[in-house]
Amino acid sequence: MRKLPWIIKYRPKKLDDVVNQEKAKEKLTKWVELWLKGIPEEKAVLLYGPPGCGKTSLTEALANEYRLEFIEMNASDYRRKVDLDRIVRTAALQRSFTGKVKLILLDEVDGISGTADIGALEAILDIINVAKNPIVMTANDPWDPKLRPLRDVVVMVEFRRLTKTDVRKVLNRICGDEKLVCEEDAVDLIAERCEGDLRSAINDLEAVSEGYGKVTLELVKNMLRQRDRDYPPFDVVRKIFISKYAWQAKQAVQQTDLTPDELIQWINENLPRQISDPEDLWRAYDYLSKADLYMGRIVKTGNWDLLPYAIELMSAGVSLSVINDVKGKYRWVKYNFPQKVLIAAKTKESRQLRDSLAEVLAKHLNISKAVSKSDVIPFIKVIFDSNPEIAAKLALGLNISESMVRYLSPQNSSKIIELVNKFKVEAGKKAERLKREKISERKLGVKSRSGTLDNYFTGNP
Amino acid sequence: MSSQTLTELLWVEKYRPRTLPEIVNQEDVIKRLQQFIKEKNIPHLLFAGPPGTGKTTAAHALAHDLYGSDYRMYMLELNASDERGIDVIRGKVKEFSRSRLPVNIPFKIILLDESDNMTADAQQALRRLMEMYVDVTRFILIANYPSKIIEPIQSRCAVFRFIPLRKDDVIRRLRWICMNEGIRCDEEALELIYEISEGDMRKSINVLQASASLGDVNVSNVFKVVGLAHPKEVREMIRLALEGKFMEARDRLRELMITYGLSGTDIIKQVHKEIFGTELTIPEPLRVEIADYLGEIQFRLVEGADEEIQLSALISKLALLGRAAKTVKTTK
Amino acid sequence: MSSQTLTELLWVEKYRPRTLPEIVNQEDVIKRLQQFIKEKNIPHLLFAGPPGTGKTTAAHALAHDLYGSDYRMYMLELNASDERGIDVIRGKVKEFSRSRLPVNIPFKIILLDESDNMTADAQQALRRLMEMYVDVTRFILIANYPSKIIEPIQSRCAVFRFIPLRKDDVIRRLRWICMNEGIRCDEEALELIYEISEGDMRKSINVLQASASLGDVNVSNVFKVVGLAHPKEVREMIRLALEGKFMEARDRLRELMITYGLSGTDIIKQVHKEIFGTELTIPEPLRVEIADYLGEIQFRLVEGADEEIQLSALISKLALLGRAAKTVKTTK
Amino acid sequence: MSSQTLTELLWVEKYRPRTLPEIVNQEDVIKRLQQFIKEKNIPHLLFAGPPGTGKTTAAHALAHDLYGSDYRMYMLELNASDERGIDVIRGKVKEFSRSRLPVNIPFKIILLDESDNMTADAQQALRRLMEMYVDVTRFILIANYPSKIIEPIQSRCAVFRFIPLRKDDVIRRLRWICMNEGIRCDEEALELIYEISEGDMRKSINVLQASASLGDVNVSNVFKVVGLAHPKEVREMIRLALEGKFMEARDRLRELMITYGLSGTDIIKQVHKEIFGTELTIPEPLRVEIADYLGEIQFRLVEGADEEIQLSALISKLALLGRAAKTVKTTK
Amino acid sequence: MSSQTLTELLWVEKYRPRTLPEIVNQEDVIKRLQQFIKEKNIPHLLFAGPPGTGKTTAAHALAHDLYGSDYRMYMLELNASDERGIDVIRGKVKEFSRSRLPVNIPFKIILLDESDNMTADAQQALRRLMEMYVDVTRFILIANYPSKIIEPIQSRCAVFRFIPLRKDDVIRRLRWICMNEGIRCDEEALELIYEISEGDMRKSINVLQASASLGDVNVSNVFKVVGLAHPKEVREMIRLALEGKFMEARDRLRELMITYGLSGTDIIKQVHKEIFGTELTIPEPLRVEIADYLGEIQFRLVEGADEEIQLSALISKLALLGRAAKTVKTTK
Repeated sequence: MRKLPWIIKYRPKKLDDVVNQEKAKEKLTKWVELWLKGIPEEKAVLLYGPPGCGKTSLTEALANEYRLEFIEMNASDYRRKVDLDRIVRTAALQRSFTGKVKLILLDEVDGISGTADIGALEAILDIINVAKNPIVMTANDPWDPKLRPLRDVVVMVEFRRLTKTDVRKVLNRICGDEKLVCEEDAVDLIAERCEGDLRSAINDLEAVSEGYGKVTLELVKNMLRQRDRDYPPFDVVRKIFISKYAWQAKQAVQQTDLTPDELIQWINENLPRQISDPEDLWRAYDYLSKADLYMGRIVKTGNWDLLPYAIELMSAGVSLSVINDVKGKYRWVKYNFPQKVLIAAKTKESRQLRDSLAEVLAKHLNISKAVSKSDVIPFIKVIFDSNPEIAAKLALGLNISESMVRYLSPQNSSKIIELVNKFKVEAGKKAERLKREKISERKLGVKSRSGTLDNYFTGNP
Repeated sequence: MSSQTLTELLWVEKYRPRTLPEIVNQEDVIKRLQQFIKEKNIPHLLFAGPPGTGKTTAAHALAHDLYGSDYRMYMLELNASDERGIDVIRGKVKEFSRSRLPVNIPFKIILLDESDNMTADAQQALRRLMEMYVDVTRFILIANYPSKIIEPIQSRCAVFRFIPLRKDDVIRRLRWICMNEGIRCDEEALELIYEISEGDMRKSINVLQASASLGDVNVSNVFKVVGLAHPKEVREMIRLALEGKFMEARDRLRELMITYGLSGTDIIKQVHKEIFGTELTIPEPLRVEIADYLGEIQFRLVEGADEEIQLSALISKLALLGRAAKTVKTTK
Repeated sequence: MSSQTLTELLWVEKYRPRTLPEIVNQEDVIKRLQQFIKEKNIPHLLFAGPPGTGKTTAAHALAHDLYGSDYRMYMLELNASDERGIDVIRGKVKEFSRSRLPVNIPFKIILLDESDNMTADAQQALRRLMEMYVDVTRFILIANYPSKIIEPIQSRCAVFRFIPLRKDDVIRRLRWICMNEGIRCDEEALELIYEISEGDMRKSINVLQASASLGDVNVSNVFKVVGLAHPKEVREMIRLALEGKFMEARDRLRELMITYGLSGTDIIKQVHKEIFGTELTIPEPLRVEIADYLGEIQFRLVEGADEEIQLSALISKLALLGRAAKTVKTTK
Repeated sequence: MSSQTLTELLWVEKYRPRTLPEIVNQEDVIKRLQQFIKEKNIPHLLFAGPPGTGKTTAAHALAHDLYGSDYRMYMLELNASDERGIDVIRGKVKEFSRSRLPVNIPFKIILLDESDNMTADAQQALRRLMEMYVDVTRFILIANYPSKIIEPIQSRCAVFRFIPLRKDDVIRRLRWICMNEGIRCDEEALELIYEISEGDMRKSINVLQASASLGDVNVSNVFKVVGLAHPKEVREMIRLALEGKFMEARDRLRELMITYGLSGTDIIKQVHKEIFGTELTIPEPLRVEIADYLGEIQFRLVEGADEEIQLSALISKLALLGRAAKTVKTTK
Repeated sequence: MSSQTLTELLWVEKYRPRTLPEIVNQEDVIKRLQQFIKEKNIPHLLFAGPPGTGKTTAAHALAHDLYGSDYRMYMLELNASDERGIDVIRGKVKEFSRSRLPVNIPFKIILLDESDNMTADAQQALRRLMEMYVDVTRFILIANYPSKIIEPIQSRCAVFRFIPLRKDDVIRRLRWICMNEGIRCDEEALELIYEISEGDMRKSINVLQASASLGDVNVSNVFKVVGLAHPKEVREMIRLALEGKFMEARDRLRELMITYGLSGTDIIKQVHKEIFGTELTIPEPLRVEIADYLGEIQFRLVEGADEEIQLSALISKLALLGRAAKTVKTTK
């Protein structure tokens, strides 16, 4: 009897099996039901969220439940324009013989290769435009710049990272089905460590039970240590700071799985928390700055032989910089997760918006993106913050998206968008009137843009 | 007019000269360029001069006057600071040169903005392209610093030097825009705008438009715009750092980098400005020392990997200097 | 075949463990893997750990123990020297994972060596394959740096960490090979080999064989083979430099380069090692300062600077730093 | 042909010596070369010396004197702007060597300009070509720095060293050209041209022609043409900085960059020149320190640092140094 | 053939040892190689050692002694100037292996010069070739730095280390060649040649021949040939700088650059040499500081900084250091 790995065996078959993506489920079922009645305006959805939270499974379950024909194309398939046209386009344009709706899954669109899958995105956009069947796409990172055109034409559906409770629920169910002896604490620990990735949790559960026939806390601890870091970053940073000798600091570094990039961020974050004497702090920062210099040189030259120097300067260099206030080194202070990483993740979208905006402006003004950012955007921000009416007109004139408006002036955005829509209606009326008067529309200078404008201002944020 | 229309453009775009005769203040250049148009032929061109003096505009106007209003079909625009890598350029140039030419047009134009940002290697490759495709294309190179263009390219180009705009010209232009837009403006405010933007026409018009969006163009509004456009956080960061409040200063730094999206070099430039500005009362010797150190840190920014770390080092230096200065003061 | 016998000439091949129980020093891993064999079932596996800790060997032994000695028929092996771009994954790998199963075999194995070197594109293409054909194939991925494997793949695998081999285990193995081959070996030389190869068994055996090809396995031959100077001599040079005996240190440096055929980078690496070693008593802050300068010099060499001048600069820096440190000492 | 007439428009071409006896200031070299012509045979030649000392001219003149005015038929000229990957050279050389030789001509000539810019690898391959085709071709290599030519090539060539032209010779030549072209010229301007071009005749003539195109050849036109600031203004900036008037100095600096379109390196070079000129009375020790710092700043610019920030750092350093010097003075 | 005769013109060729016993100064190596010849069999070989110690010569001599004077038919030589992409090598190796062999010799030889310049990837592929074709071919790899050869290759080769030639051996050889060629030579000049070429016999002979082509082999001709300034002049410049006569030192520097056509790096190398020579009496600590700074400047030049500015910086540093040293002296 052939055994299936549990991640396959316990894959959701019905929508109900999918844990905790209620919002997404609701959105998707509504959308699929629209398709059963006709061809809705929103032809494609993009499901996004971290790995292992059920994007693909939910799609499969959806097809199962509604008995849709299911066609999948993923990163293991060639996805050049020709392939997409051959397989997906045909599927997208025809219903099956029985008139069944076909559900088309383009999995992992963020994995579309720039080189090997040349022309893929254009082809997909094209297919969506003419599709007569629903298209579902998935991605871990929907903010990948290359997906921008796609984002503008699809409904974005977010999948949440699963909570510990969600994961625990599923694991307990499996334990029951497999008739396994599972300690509560053990399941807890697995659920804790998987960080919302259900698939890896199931894998871990299976690995422990296959190996030992039961799941106890001790076994789990033992095995999870294999995957996890030997020491949490906090301890490593502390060890580095309190080192008396260079070798101690170096040894501390070896006890972590943090990459050098991560490590330097951890040190940067917590260095000023630990060291307060200005002279010590400056010495330490000078070393940290030098360490960063080496990191930069590694990137530029591709020469990894320089890495040890970077690491020594960021560890031993920093800890040995404390001369004036040696006691301060041993003081207990609370460390932080590197804020830079957190903030950067939080503001990723706004930075991307800024880039896109700079690109739009660069085209209009015949300047580089860098100049747009430094010499133009700040002033546009002033206008958007202080004068919604002019802002709305500029938004139309520059043909920028709703999210860009929101970026330019968070506090005025709703007002500006309202005005934009009002102006658009007026412009539409005007156009109608002019059309009726058989006057060329081109003179108004609006129509040629309104096509894309509709794209920008419809669809989900 | 403008109040009735439903769309609006940035004034820099709206009032950009479309044809050569509209360009102000570069009479010599324009006269020579018009000669080319008469002959329906141009050599490779190199437009050199400070920012905001109309180089890019002149290139577009030239193309416009050569090909008519659809000129963009015959012109490929590349910005060297955005499209680095000579391979990208080569690819695009090749492709562009292949496309068909309309009758009567003996060549297309490739416009390379900020070409002094290209490495010497890339310039060497560019020079080859200029030779290879000379029968079907002409290059217009735009540069702030002509001396950064390698000689073999310079000697293949007719060089045009754009001179900085005179105060009078800038202010006259600003006044004219205001009139056109039906905006009231103080003479004093216009002078202030000119000064703030250091003779850069583009920047001047941006400041003007932003000021106008606050109502009239008067001195107070101009100051407001400048204040709003340049985050106060820079000054605040310096002050906190000099007072030894490292963590708070770093929070400001992060805001600048992440929320405002300023690059490390941008921040250093602003720090520089503030150090020598009137708002912060820093003893002269300290100013000079900081400026010296800013040079060092900016160099490390270029070589390093993470801007935040380098700027944090700057803050720690400021904190140290700040304390030293205080110590000196008190001892005296 | 003669090429077969040749690989037999390579000791790493000749003495490679064929079955799981023969693998030393990874008891935990082996125990769990044997469990899989008992159940005739494995999940996808990710073997992670430093080079030479038996990852590839374990994968082969696992397959051997599952399928018997003809195991290669049921296993597709792709290693770093094979093409492993996205095309191969979509072509060869996909085809193999789809193909029918022979009777009695519950699944096939695809072994991807050095999978952390695969491009992100290729990894993306791999990820869904691992699910789609899991009923007929299992993947074993081998990686030095598991963090370079994309998260979605990691979450599909059971991860096994291989730890560096213990000194005793390595040396015992080397001694046993020498005995088997009838080679004389110094205990000291074996320890040196272990140290040089940092727990990497494959490297240890290769060095052993190369040393043996020069005659006996003794310390001097080992150093010759790995292209290292004797640490004692390197330390002597450092000591002389730090004591300010610049000219003498420089003579030593030259000797090292010539006698051992060392490049500038070789020397820097060795100096680097010694600086942080316990044999030299250097004040701690000085160690870091020296490391900083070593990095600088190495970077210059990478950029193409002249070896002789740069190494002279290194020694003189050592002398300067040594002098400064001493001054401090004496004054305090 | 139009390209012919084009080159005629360039004075460097128009006044280029056509035969060996016309070349000035290289008596030794010319004498030895004429010997070859008498014998109708030459070895491979290597012409070394600073730019603009007549190396390429001499090569052409030699060919002219050997083959008559159609000499270009028997000479293949490859310069740095051509593709010079060794494959290209091999291809072209092969092809060229194959073509028929006229009676009486025992070999053809391949002229390789800027051969010191070839990589060591390419030179190795070149050396092989020099051997393979020696029975039908001779190479003339031209180089600024003979030390960059690999030895095996040097030892295959007769080496000729060209020396920089004397001031008198250059100025006499320039004056003669002006007379010929009917251009008015200041003596002072000619001296300035000589100084700027440092004995490089080609550069001198180019500057002369460019200046003439602005009208007369006078000092102000020369400065304009070469893109240099007027030394007086540079000196003023330095003086202000040294007197501690940082802000004023900085304004001057900006003016220089904007008005003259000078890059950072341009300015550093001019500062460098002035520091060591006689016009500024700077105490010797101060000069030395400034020169040291100029080196540092120029290096940073080469590495891509921001021009404005770095030059500000330079000025602040000048201010610091100026203050220190004064302090010293007053205390003594 | 004429090309044959040409190589005869090169002394390195003319006086190259043809058989193993003729090779000087590598007794150990030769003895072991002759053993192979007796057995008519060789393993893969790796010849390591500094340039000009006879590695390539030994490889040819070995082949000569194995196959007789037609040995080139059975040996494929690939050197750095040939295309050595691994595909090319694979193709050539395949083709070459096919051709017929003389009786008694079961394999052909592939000679890979400068194999340490191959990338690690190419070496990996090479290692596979070495396995695949081991039954019909043997590889001889030649490398300056064996540490750049990957381990798996090293462990497949018998390693031979070539040591630098002794002064006596080199000079005796040079003297013998001069005698043979009927050239007059100074003993002092021969010593200089040895010193310049640092035990590299090939370089020594090349310099000898080039010097001889200028007439006698004397010190002045040797300097001319190698493109070095006369040490006396370099020392004079250093002395002036150290004495604080900055301006005079700078004039000397310019002279050196122009008269001898020296590049910045040339000059730095010569300064470096003199600093550590016995002719200049420089206090030890000063030497050290100069060496440190030389490293810095040389690196800047490598990165493309301006030669004049950087060398000025060097001289000013010398002046600064010289002054500091004097101050110390006088105060003590």
